[in-house]
Amino acid sequence: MKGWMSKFKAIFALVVLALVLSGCTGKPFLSALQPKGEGAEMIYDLMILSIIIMLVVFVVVMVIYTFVIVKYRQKKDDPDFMPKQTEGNHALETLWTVIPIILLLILAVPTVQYTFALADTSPELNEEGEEQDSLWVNITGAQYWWHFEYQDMEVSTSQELYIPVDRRVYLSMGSQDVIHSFWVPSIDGKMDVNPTGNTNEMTLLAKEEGVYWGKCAELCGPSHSIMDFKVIAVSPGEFEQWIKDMQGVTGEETPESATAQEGQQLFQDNCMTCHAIGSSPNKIGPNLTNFGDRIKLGGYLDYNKENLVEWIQTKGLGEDGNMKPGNQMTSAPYELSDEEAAKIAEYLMTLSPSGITPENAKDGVYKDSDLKSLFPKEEEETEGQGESQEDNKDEESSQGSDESSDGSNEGSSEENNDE
Amino acid sequence: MSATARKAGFGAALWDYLTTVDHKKIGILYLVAGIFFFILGGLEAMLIRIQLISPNNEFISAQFYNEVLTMHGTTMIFLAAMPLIFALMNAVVPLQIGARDVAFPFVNSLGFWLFFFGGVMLNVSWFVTGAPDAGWTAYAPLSIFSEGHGVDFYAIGLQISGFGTLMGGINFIVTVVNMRAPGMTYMRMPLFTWTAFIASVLILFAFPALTVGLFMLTFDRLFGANFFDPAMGGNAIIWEHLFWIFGHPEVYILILPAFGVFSEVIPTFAKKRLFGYSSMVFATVLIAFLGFMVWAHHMFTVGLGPIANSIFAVATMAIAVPTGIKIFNWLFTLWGGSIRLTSPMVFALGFIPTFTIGGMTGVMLASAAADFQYHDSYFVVAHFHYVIVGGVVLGLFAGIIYWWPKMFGTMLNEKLNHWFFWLFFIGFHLTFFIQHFLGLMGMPRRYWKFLPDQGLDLFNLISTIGAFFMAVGTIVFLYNVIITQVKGVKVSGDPWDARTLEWAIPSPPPFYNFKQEPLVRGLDPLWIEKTEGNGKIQPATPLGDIHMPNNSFVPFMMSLGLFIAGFGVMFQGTYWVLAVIGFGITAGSMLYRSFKDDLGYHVHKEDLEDEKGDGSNG
Amino acid sequence: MADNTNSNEKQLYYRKKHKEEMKHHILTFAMMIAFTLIAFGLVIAEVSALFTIPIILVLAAVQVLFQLYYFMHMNQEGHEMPALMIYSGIFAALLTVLALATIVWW
Amino acid sequence: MADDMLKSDNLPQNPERASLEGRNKFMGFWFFLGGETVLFASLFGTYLALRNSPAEGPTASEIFGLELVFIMTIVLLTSSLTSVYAMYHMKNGDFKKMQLWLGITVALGFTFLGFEIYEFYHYVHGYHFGYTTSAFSSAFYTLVGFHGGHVAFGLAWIISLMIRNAKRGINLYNAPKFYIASLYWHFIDVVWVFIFTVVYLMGKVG
Ligand code: HEA
Ligand code: HEA
Ligand SMILES: [Cu+2]
Repeated sequence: MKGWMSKFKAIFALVVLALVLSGCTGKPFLSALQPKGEGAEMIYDLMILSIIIMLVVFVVVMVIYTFVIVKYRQKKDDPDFMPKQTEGNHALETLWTVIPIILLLILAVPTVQYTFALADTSPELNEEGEEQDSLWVNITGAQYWWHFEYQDMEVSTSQELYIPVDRRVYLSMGSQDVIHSFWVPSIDGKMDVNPTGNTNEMTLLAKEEGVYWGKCAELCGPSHSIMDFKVIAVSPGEFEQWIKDMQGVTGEETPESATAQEGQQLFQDNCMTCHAIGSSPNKIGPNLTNFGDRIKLGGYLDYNKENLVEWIQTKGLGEDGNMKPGNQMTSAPYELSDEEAAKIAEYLMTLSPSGITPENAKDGVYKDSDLKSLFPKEEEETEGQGESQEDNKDEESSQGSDESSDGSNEGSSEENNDE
Repeated sequence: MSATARKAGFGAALWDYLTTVDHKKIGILYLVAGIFFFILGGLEAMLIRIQLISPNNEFISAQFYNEVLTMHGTTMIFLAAMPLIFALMNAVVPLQIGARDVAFPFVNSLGFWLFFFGGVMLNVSWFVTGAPDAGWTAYAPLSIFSEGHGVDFYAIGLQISGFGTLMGGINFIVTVVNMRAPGMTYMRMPLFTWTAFIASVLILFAFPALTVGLFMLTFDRLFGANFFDPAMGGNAIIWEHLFWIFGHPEVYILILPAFGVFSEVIPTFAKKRLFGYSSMVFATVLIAFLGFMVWAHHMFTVGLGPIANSIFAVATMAIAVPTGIKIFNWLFTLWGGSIRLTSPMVFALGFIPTFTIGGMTGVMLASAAADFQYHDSYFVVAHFHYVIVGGVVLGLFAGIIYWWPKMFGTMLNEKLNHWFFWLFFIGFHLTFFIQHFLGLMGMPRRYWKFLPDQGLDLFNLISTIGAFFMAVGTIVFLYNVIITQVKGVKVSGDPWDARTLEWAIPSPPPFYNFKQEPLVRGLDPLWIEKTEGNGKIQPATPLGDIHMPNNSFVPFMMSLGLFIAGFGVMFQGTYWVLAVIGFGITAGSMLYRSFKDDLGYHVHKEDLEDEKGDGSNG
Repeated sequence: MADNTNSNEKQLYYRKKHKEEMKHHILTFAMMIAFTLIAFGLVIAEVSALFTIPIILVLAAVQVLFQLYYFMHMNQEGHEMPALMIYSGIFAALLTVLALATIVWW
Repeated sequence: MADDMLKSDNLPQNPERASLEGRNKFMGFWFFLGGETVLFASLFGTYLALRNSPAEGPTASEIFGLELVFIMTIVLLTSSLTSVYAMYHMKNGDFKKMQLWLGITVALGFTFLGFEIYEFYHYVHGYHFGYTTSAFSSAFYTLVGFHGGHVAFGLAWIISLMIRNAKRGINLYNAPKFYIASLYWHFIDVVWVFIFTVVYLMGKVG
């Protein structure tokens, strides 16, 4: 089977190339048609196999179809032509029963294989055949954000999941409210995130460093379509560094600038019932430990202070605000004045405990214009203008984390590999 | 003066339709209601497509989008496709088997009014606290936490219309089992009757699961039960199972009668008998049987585990085999025929490649591992519109156009029908073909908006443009209907030179259908008489009195009662009064019905002899 | 409907036949009571669950067949279609129960 | 012919299936029962899925008492037999006896229903086991309650048939109605057989 499979694959690669040229395969950080992970690659193979089978079927049907329509139209000169009233034909009927069965078997066998393979969450074995320690992350879905907790590591974060590249990460998923579904199309297929009682497990293995876009794929309320998250695949060394940096955070660190300090006070008075900084089990709202490193705000908005202030002040629940419709973030923040919100925003944007930021991961996959959409922050900086750029600088220097300023320079991941 | 006369005429006609138990008139009721809801659902689809015309669009709000999306799916499936299928079944099945009417004319009318009031109930939600917003699948616990009364309207509205459907289903099974004319053996039944029969069987066994699911949803939301609430030990997955145990057979309930339509249209216009009749029947039964064992293919990503996923994957794929048998049988019916490209035929020919694509993407979805990528993405949206619009809707329109002369005695304009077809067909492929790619490129379904710079802009735009083509096509059809009925040119009983029994009587048929029970001498009885006999169906019985059921207003009242009661149950508090009143009306109507003998009346032999025409067509 | 001359004889014949049937019915009833007793007995005697559950399920199934075939006359002619539909219903029912009882929690 | 339908002498062997209307009712009702099978299966399935989810409330083995259930079972089984008796007399054209046995059936039905209400009352007040207590309680009351609702509906049905036809005896018009009502009653019994087995006995066994 492998032999002819590869031949077909070659042909198909050409077809795919043609599609790429015509823009039919989407963006590399989002598209299932440009697999960058173990699961996505397996599934891609299966897709191609099935498409080939379907094309065979379709061609057969279309050939007969075109032939009969062209050939057997009523003749103008002989409208009374009486066709033979055929009852059927056993040989033919057997033929089109048996051939589809064979085609389906060809599809069914790898389907079953892959279904089992993708469901396998047993620990990996090393060369001696011993079980290795697995990296487990607990994922909690909530309306409308994602909580990530690294098991036995005392590290929690939300919205942006850091994983080491080329290592299988084990995910254990549950929801604290309705059903969500965890989907990073370019790395792997999706898995539902069920409420209590039905915990799901899956593995995630990214083959290239990079930032990958994740989507919630199960209708979960008004903000379903903007419940985006990212998976940031970094080198194993960077990953370890990141974990270390994250473990160091207590939430009590004082930021440098005075406004940020005021912001911190306000944050602690108003926001801590729902949000946490530093390792914590999931709360009502997202964990903000490394909020300063986020690529997107609220999962999907451009990361800048204006948006953040608006976010803090927008009502979600009960109102039709289009920024975060149906969002549960409610109560206290709405008594905040513009100034106070701005201070909190200022503080939050300083939260950057680690030099390992999404920027480090960028040169895995995206070298083209995709960068722009992913990193508006950086775009502004390279163009050397805008307030938010200053905010960024501020935040980075005030945090005093040595690597973070590197993070804003293109292609500097190399330098950050200091284990 | 003439105005008052017309008014009285209108009032009488209205009363006639409110009380009718005649299958032909009930068919027309279903048709009108179905087309109304189809336009409503279509307008909702247009809202969806306009919202998705460009990235970050804020044409409608997120909450409203979810309501529109839910109502689009629910309306199209339950209030447009189902009743249109019932419209054709009512108009055609009794005629095709040479029956006087359906087995339970009273229940038939009850079925319609239940469906109708259920549909109205669902749509009342727009004006009261907002429409349901949890998707047509109403997955718990989202549907339980959903605020307002939207989901209550969904649960109670569908419950009421579901009862109607169930009754309709039983009615048609009994009709086919008990009321076939002499000589009409099972294996001589036209395929449309066969598929209507099998679809009814599916209704019988699929709808109870929905009934129970909806009851539990209602109890959870309104009476504090805990079926789906994880905090109280409930389990949301139960809803998914119950919904799909119903939901998957439901899609075959929709498609099988469409298959039936094509199996009538293709032989008629290819001037050939259906190729492989018995394997067509066999395939229909097999699809129905397998259809009950595959529901979990909608739940591959739920986490049922690889064993369950594999079993359901393979079972699902198996359905491609009987369906393939059908496709090839149609192709070989065309083979060697003499094809006339009338508008129903064009719809049938448009259906074949379209449905094949939809079926093929279905098989791709059935590949469980690969479905981890496809699931809940626009790939699925593309799949089911290919099978539903490309299969069911094309089938319904083919059937409506084909049987229009039989139902109304007039002929739709062929040229306009062709325009309708091409606009709709091209628009359809523009809208949905491209959605396969959108899905694979990472666009999940049920998304109120998509973001810029994700490579999704162009295809969404094209898709929206396609939808406008479909809308224009539909408008052409509506225009056609109106001018045809205004002109009102009458046609003969057999305008298409067709093959089956229904074409042997005048169009529209007299209210008692066949004057004498027809004698069926084989498959395609009219064709047999045309080629081997004198072109007329022979009677099986001498002319005698005809027993007819009485009209009744009771079905309307029973349904109205449930409709009113629904509001009481929903709003509770002082509104419980409504529940008491409503259930009172329903129970009272039922008692009235059972205490008053309804023996029907007779059309006398002498009157029949006076009638013009001999009940068969020359 | 029935021919008048023969009707009395027929009536008598049918009565006899009905009596015969009634005897079966009473026998059936006795068996059903017995099965019920056994089922309750097993549970009250606290015989191991592994043994009890299959047995009481089988007893229930047999009771149901008794009801269907004797009390509801499915053994008489003219019941082919009802039997077909009941068995189809039982098939769908078994699938439903099986699924809900096994693949809902994991 | 219409008037023939109301004559009550000279009934054929199977009066319930002698007319087309009767045959239709007979068939249609059987098919309906096929659908009811799936309806109850869905309820049973749900119950099986939730029977071990008592949340904070009591569990099955804590509350179920077998004595009452046993009596209820016997009552309902007996009512099945008495309704067979009623049909026996219908086929023999003996209207009075049919009414008598139907009356007994109804009485047994009410007894059953009374016990059931008592049982529910007892659970709610004795064990604080209400409808909203837990997923298990909801599933239990819904399944058993649906059955109870069927019993209640069956009683109303049979009683109205008895009253309506009290003065006119059996004929081709009402024989099918009586017959399908008795089919319905048997079906209720069929469901109960599974309820006492799956809910109560299996609940006790654990
Ligand atoms: C009329 C409606 C209809 C029909 C007929 C079908 C037909 C089929 N459907 Fe579809 N389906 C839907 C309506 C329908 N579906 C809807 C509405 C949904 C989404 C619901 C929701 O989530 O909202 C859905 C979703 C859906 C899913 C779930 C996807 C997901 O959510 O992840 C799957 C997965 O297996 C599936 C499979 C199939 C298959 C295998 C068939 C088969 O029956 C198709 C068989 C036909 C052919 C294969 C073509 C002809 C055959 C040949 C020419 C022979 C040779 C072919 C081969 C060898 C391949 N469908
Ligand atoms: C029978 C079923 C059916 C039919 C016919 C259709 C028809 C159409 N559907 Fe629908 N669709 C569903 C069933 C159906 N759909 C279901 C079940 C869902 C899933 C819902 C869910 O997720 O819960 C869905 C979801 C769905 C989506 C996905 C939404 C999302 O996931 O966010 C989209 C998006 O493009 C869409 C589009 C369309 C379009 C453009 C049509 C077109 O074919 C419609 C064409 C018809 C018209 C355009 C009629 C318009 C008529 C007029 C305008 C006449 C003017 C008026 C007068 C003259 C008075 N549908
Ligand atoms: Cu399906």
